[in-house]
Amino acid sequence: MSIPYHYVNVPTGFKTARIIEDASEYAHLIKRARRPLLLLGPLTLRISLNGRLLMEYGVDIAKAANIPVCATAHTKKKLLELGVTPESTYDIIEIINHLKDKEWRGVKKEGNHDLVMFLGFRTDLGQQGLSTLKHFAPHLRTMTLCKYYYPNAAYSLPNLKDDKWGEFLENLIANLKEKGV
Amino acid sequence: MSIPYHYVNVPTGFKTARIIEDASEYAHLIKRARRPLLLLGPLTLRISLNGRLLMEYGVDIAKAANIPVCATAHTKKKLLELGVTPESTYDIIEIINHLKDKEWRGVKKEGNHDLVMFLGFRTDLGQQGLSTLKHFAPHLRTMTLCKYYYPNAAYSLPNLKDDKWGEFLENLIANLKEKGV
Amino acid sequence: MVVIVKKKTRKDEKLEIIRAEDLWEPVGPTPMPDLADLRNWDMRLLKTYKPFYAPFCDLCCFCTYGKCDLTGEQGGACGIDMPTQQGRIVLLACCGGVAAHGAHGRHIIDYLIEKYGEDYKIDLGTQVAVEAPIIRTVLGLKPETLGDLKKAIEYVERGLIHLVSSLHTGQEGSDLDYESKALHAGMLDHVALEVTDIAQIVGFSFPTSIADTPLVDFGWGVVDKTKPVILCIGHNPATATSIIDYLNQNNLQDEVEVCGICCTALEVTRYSKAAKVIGPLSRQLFFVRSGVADVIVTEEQCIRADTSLEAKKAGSALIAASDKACYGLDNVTEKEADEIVKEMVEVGKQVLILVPEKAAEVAVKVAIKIARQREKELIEASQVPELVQECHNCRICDRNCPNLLPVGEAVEQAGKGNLEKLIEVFNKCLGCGKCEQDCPRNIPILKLMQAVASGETFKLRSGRGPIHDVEIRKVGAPIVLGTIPGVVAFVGCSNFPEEIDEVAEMMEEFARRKYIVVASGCAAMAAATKKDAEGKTIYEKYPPDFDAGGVLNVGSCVANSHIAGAAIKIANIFAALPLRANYEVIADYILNRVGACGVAWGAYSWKAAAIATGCNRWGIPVVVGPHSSKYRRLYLSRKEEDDWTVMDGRTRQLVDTQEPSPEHLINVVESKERAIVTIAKLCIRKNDTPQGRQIKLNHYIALHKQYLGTLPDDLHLFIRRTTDIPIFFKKEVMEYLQKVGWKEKPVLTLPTLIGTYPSKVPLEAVIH
Amino acid sequence: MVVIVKKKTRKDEKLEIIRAEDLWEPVGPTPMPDLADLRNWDMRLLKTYKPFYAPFCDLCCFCTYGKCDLTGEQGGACGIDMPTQQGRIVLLACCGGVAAHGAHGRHIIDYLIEKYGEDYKIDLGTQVAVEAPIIRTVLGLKPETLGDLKKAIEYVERGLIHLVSSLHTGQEGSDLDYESKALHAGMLDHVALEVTDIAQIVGFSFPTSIADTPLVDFGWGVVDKTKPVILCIGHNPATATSIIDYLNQNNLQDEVEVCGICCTALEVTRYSKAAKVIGPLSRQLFFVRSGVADVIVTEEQCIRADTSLEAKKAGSALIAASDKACYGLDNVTEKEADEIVKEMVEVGKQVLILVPEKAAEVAVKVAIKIARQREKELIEASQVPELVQECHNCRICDRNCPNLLPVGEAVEQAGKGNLEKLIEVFNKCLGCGKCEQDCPRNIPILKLMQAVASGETFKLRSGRGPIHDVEIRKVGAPIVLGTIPGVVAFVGCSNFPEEIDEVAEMMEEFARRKYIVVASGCAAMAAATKKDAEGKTIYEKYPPDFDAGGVLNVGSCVANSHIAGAAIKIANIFAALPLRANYEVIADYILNRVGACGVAWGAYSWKAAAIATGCNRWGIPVVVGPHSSKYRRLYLSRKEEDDWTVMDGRTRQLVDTQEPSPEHLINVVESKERAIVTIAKLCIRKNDTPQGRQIKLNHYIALHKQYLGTLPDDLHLFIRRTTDIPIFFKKEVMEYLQKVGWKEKPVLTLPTLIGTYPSKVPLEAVIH
Ligand code: SF4
Ligand code: SF4
Ligand code: SF4
Ligand code: SF4
Ligand code: SF4
Ligand code: SF4
Ligand code: SF4
Ligand code: SF4
Repeated sequence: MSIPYHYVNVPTGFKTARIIEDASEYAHLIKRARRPLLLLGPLTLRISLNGRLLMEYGVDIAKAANIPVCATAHTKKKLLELGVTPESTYDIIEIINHLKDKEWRGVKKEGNHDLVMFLGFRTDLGQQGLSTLKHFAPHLRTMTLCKYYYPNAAYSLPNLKDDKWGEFLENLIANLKEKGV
Repeated sequence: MSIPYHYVNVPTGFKTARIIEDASEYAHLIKRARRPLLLLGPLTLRISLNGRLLMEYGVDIAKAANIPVCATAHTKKKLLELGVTPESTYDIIEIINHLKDKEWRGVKKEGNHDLVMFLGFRTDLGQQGLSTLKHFAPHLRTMTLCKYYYPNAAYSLPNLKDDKWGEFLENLIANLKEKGV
Repeated sequence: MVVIVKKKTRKDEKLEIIRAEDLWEPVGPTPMPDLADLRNWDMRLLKTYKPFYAPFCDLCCFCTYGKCDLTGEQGGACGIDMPTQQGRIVLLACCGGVAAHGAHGRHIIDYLIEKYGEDYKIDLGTQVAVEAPIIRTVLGLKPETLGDLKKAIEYVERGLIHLVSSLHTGQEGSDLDYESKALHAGMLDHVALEVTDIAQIVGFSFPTSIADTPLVDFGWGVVDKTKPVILCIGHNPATATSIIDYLNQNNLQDEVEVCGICCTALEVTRYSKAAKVIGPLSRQLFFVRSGVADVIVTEEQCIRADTSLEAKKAGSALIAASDKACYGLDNVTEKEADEIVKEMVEVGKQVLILVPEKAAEVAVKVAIKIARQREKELIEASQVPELVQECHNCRICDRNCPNLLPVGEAVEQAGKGNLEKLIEVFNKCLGCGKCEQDCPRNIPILKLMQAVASGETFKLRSGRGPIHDVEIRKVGAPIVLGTIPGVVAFVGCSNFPEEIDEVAEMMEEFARRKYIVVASGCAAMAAATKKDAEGKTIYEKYPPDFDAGGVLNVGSCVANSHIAGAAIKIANIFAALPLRANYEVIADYILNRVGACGVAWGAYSWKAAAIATGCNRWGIPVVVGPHSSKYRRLYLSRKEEDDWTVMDGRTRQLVDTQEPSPEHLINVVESKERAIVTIAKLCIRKNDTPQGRQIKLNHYIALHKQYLGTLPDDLHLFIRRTTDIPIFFKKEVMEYLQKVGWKEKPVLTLPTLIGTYPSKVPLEAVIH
Repeated sequence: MVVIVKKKTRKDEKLEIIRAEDLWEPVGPTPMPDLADLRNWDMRLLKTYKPFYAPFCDLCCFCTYGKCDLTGEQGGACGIDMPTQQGRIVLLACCGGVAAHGAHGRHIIDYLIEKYGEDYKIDLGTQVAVEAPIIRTVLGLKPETLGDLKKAIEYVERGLIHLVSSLHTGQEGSDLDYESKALHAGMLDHVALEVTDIAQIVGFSFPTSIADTPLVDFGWGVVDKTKPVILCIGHNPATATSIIDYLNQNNLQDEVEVCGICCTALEVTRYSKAAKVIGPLSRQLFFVRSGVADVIVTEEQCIRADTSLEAKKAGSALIAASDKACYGLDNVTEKEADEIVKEMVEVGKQVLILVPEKAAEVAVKVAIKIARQREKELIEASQVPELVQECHNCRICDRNCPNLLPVGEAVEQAGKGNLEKLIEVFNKCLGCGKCEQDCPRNIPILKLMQAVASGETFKLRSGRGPIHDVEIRKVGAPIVLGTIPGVVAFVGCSNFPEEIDEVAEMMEEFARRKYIVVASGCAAMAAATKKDAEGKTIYEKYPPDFDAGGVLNVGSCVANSHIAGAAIKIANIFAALPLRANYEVIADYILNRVGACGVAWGAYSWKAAAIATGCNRWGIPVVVGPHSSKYRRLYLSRKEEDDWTVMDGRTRQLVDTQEPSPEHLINVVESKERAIVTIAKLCIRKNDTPQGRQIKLNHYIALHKQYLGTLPDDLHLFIRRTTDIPIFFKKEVMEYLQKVGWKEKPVLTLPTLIGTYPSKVPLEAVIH
């Protein structure tokens, strides 16, 4: 059984994430999605990988696959500095509250999202937010991009050390940039 | 993640059984134990495999490795008919209550047991009894012999169909009969 | 600030509440005991009957520091360890049980006081002078009016807040102390039970002082489907009795069927012989889905949470009649009855009506209106193969079944026209619906069961309420001396491990052996599911007297108070021990000298946990079935290792009896056969005379031989002198005793625990 | 049975309890509301602020049919679904909170009534005439004596049993109805809080009618280790105040240090300026392990469950002084004090003493005796590398930490002599001990923290109790009109996501912006952990008046009643609305017209859940930190999709405002920065005058720009007319409004929800 990095996030139930280690598989899932959405959390402002802010990786991912961004917490400011205008500034709970309504029109009013990606949240809050979507949003799948195993996600990375994680994100971005699914 | 056959036995926590499919590995663990104990439950009176009562398999296992038997519930009567006198007739909860005391002298007053084997219990009751030993009896290991995955055991079989289960038990008995560990 | 004021201590307040000046007995040491007042008694019990924990979850999720893994030596972020956390959950369950019973009691008291006033007198008939043994003992009050019962409920409410507070993070740090609090909760629960049943008896004129209460019809087939049918589910009879009243007042009693599920059924049949009992909790979903009920009236407790949905699916109307279960429905209590009827009939609206009389009127009117438009077709055997066609043998139903039943195989066989396995499954089915819920092919499994469910009518004895003083006078001595081998009470829910009629079998075993057999609640109903060759249920075969070989139904779950009450009355009427505020002495007496044993074979609820724990504090052991391992805690001894020393109250000497009697306070037993043997053993008490001990051992030995094949392996622990050996088995027992090196045990004239632990109670108090 | 008796309805009984004949105000529609009496109000709230569930577990384990998997569409064996089960757990938490506060209150009331009598008058000083706004509103009683407070607690006890009953399996089947019950529990909790704090103020002569309460010393370093030290942990000041009394009576006040952790610290410093405040819950284990305390006295709530063990390890003596936490210790209450002292000193026995005065005497005597023999060496920076030697960087500590801290790295760095990361960790540490507990190398991590924990003294304002009527008269209008931009209350526990001083930062932000800033409980203590460049804490910088730019500490968690009380008093004193039994009107007023916002940044407990839910029923929104997502339930709207129609109480017209004010009733916010912005927004009310709205938007815009970089993305929702736009931002706001196609909103003179849902309350009632 996979064990979440932070033990407080111990799963209790049968439905747990599919752990994916292969960046190309992640990329495939993202490209196959009709309306993906990337949620950026405040840890993207604090974590650095290979000398770059985690938020910059987030921006690269969003750009590579043309994914709208929801800047939660106070991430908007830095995002603007990086030249990106988020499609939404709902806080994490608020965006989840909207996502769980099948009828919601999404951040671009084109229809609700079918793949929701998470980057840069505290794991305990992330795990709780994912729980809401796991139970009440069967119309979408969730995907976490941090270096932690998230049992409540649909797709999650395993627990990774920073070097492997950085590598994964770089590969993901590269894969997303490639044409085709 | 392995899923117990009966969903009510869903594990909630990190510490779950090691699943073993290989009868020789089970035999090795049994032979290596200093004072194994076999607990027989009332389902051994009701389940038949290959035309034999499950209790007969239990008897064979006990004989093959000279393992004392605790006849729980009302299994004693049939056991006597099969020519075996159990070393104890504590009911399942009572024997567990004794086993969890490190200082207890065991069914033969030679010292407490270090490997406790379970055969023929309802899975929900079995799972609860194994929970007691998991949490409060670090001085022993538990091993289940039924065809169900028991998350609270130390060693458990996976969920098996009857044919595979019967095969496993036969192999186990054969392995136990062999000399050496 | 120094002001001369009239000050009253808490003790003064208590004495005032219990009218201490009214000297029907002297006031004992613990009037209206608070949280820590009986702690020493609890600790003494727990010393012998240690908490045994089987954690149901490795974690705690109670606060925002969690989840915490409490496996092994790990503590939670709050410092709690695994045993203490289990004790905490046990207390939570007991609090929930006290509250359920207490709130029900409070509601009934409020309702009856509004109707009749606080001064309405309690009269339980000519045969019951000791009207409230529990209230007398625990509070020290002799209740004479509804107002006095109100005092008792206030005492429960006042105690509950402290118990629930103790559940909070950062309170208790000891498993033993959580258990002491649980035992206290159990005691309060018994007060609540007694308040409620007495209030119901006097308020609704339920039978009392009658042993020979009517036999009523039981079984899902008893309902006359051609008439409008009102189904009442729950525990609070205020609404069901109002329905009966309304029918009678409007001369409709023969026009409309009133039936019930769970304790409400038992209550309403104490009110009207015409009411029908469908069955226990395990038949709820099955019956609701059959669509036979035109109107379903719910009030409180043990009602399926999805009843609103299920009623809609079945085309039955729904009235929720309690603030405990409102289902999000509109509260139409203030509306005119006919306006409500209109909405219900025309648009199928489901409603919440909090005044019983109005709910009753609306229920009757709606039932009459819609019954003629509804079809009540039940599935027949011939329809089964078609319904089962889509089954692809995935066995997901097996895996979901909380009773671990081979549902899939039964369905498969039924598809081939063989219904035998389906009958077996139905007889063990708990009625939860999970098999059907997750079936990927949507096989209507519960509906299938209609084809095999026996539509037979069974006879069930309606609830009789308290045991009579004269009955106690007759059997008190035999019970205490042991010549009546025991009082066995089959109580509690229907979460049975095997067939629903196992309870009937167990009861029969003891009835024919001349034990006194008592039943209540869902167990009382389950007991009526077995007919002998002549078509009689156990209630028809055995007399309903509290006497050797009698089989009684005290009533619903709140009537369990009369079972503990009987044990208390033995102490009072036979042993002439004062009850008033004298808890320790009475419990000590019961533990050591009253051969009683409870059996909650299918316990599932928090209420059952509270009742059982309350019995334990009185010193009454309880046997529970396998599912009850999920309650997480038992109270067990280790017969051969533990210390069975008691005080001899007369000689004032400590005596090492080496006799584990009773061996456990609450124990999970796996099988019915083992349970029967265990029950017989648990009725043995240190006080048995040689004659009494012979009788008890006669049964114990006979049953052990029958089910386990030999003499009991612990027989030597229960033989004090050779005069204890039953004549019939003398030879083989003597040989056995010789073989194990048995020696005679010391003489013991008055066994008591008083004197073996720090207590305010003087040793003299146990002598009568 | 027909007997003419004097009958009293439940309504009569209530009117009698509240002395309806005493016409200080007419009795409103809901005196002493029962479980379903305010259900329509709840349903109206929940319609806008829908329950949002984040299940903390996929399963239910509450009864012996379980465990049940409630994922997706699956129901439990009892038919419950996932949302309803979450609602049930929410109610459980609220019940635990009500009970903890209520039992504490009941204990204090009983204790004080024994001391002073039931007729002891309540007097909160010349500045507080509306002494009990919550009791007045909820019950309809103006409490004049301790006896009246007792009535209020009895009302809570009577309500609690129904709430706990509802938790049982087979009760509620609707998540909305479980939430309604939780809101009811929250309301009862607030009654319990008010009873308790008023009782404590009058009973222990805590300061009242004083704004300028003393500044007391705070910080773990404030304790004079050379003296005997008594540490009190918990919430119930009966024992701590007795210790102070004993010291004063025996002229030992300068000889012995008395310090406290958790709310007891806040209480005892309202009693004696000499007492010291160590800190909130997060410093408990750290301080206990330091061994500085010679005697630890525990009573109830938020005390580590392993305190008995930890005290022993640290060589500190232990006295447990409450029946809520007995730790399995012997109850020596009846023994002579000196005999107890002897046992404690000579053999290190830990004891349970349930009489505060005796516990106090023993505590002082033992402290004096053993202090001289005990060494209190604290770890210094130089010792760190050696202690850390064995660390092998496994990072199991990281994984166990409930605050997800990089403990391992901090330890590793510390081993190399760099303590910076350890300081960071300590500032965010919740004090749970799990890192150390599971460390395979037994690194004493909490001990290490001694080397970095600042031994500084901080100044903390001692609790002042109720807000003064004259303060309300002064600020009532500005608050309601909006010119004081809001009242922000920082309350609750110390389960902070980041540094402990984040609360101080947030408070400062609003104090300097001229909001009224209130604090209580562990948050009040956390607020004192930050010093500015001049070495001042926030309490030293800002005046303690309930006025713009004021920073007050109302006291312990039970003093939270005064925060809701202030909002209620605004309705009463400013708006001249009658309070008496008038809950709906008052809550409606607060929701629509009082710009208040609670912040429970580190909530962890069931008590905090009850307090927050109680605030919600009053219409006060609350912001909680990330850990609070584990409470499982929030009340959220969707600002753009939902219906923001209200009734205009004057024109009697429905007005579609499209203004989400407040937007949520309780919401988890991730970061302090986002919280600050959210709080400003949550203070906006539909009643704001243009001037008031300008002021509020000025802050909202400024803060949003500061932390998120732009104008708020929902600004257009809060601008009704151009007169709402703050001058400073006029140009860019006008451009923005143009861009988004903003249109003027309809006029609204008296916003109310009355008239938008079925209620007994007539629309006239909201007009003042
Ligand atoms: S205690 Fe129950 S609800 Fe909590 S985590 Fe365990 S199974 Fe889930
Ligand atoms: S109550 Fe204690 S054990 Fe339970 S989650 Fe909270 S800190 Fe952990
Ligand atoms: S779950 Fe349904 S399809 Fe599967 S075996 Fe059972 S009845 Fe058949
Ligand atoms: S309804 Fe009966 S057979 Fe089906 S899962 Fe429940 S208990 Fe088993
Ligand atoms: S209360 Fe309901 S959901 Fe919970 S374990 Fe029992 S049956 Fe399952
Ligand atoms: S758990 Fe212990 S050994 Fe491991 S990194 Fe943390 S402090 Fe070091
Ligand atoms: S004591 Fe502090 S650092 Fe250690 S696990 Fe607890 S919160 Fe984390
Ligand atoms: S604020 Fe929270 S942690 Fe602090 S004392 Fe109160 S309930 Fe306990």
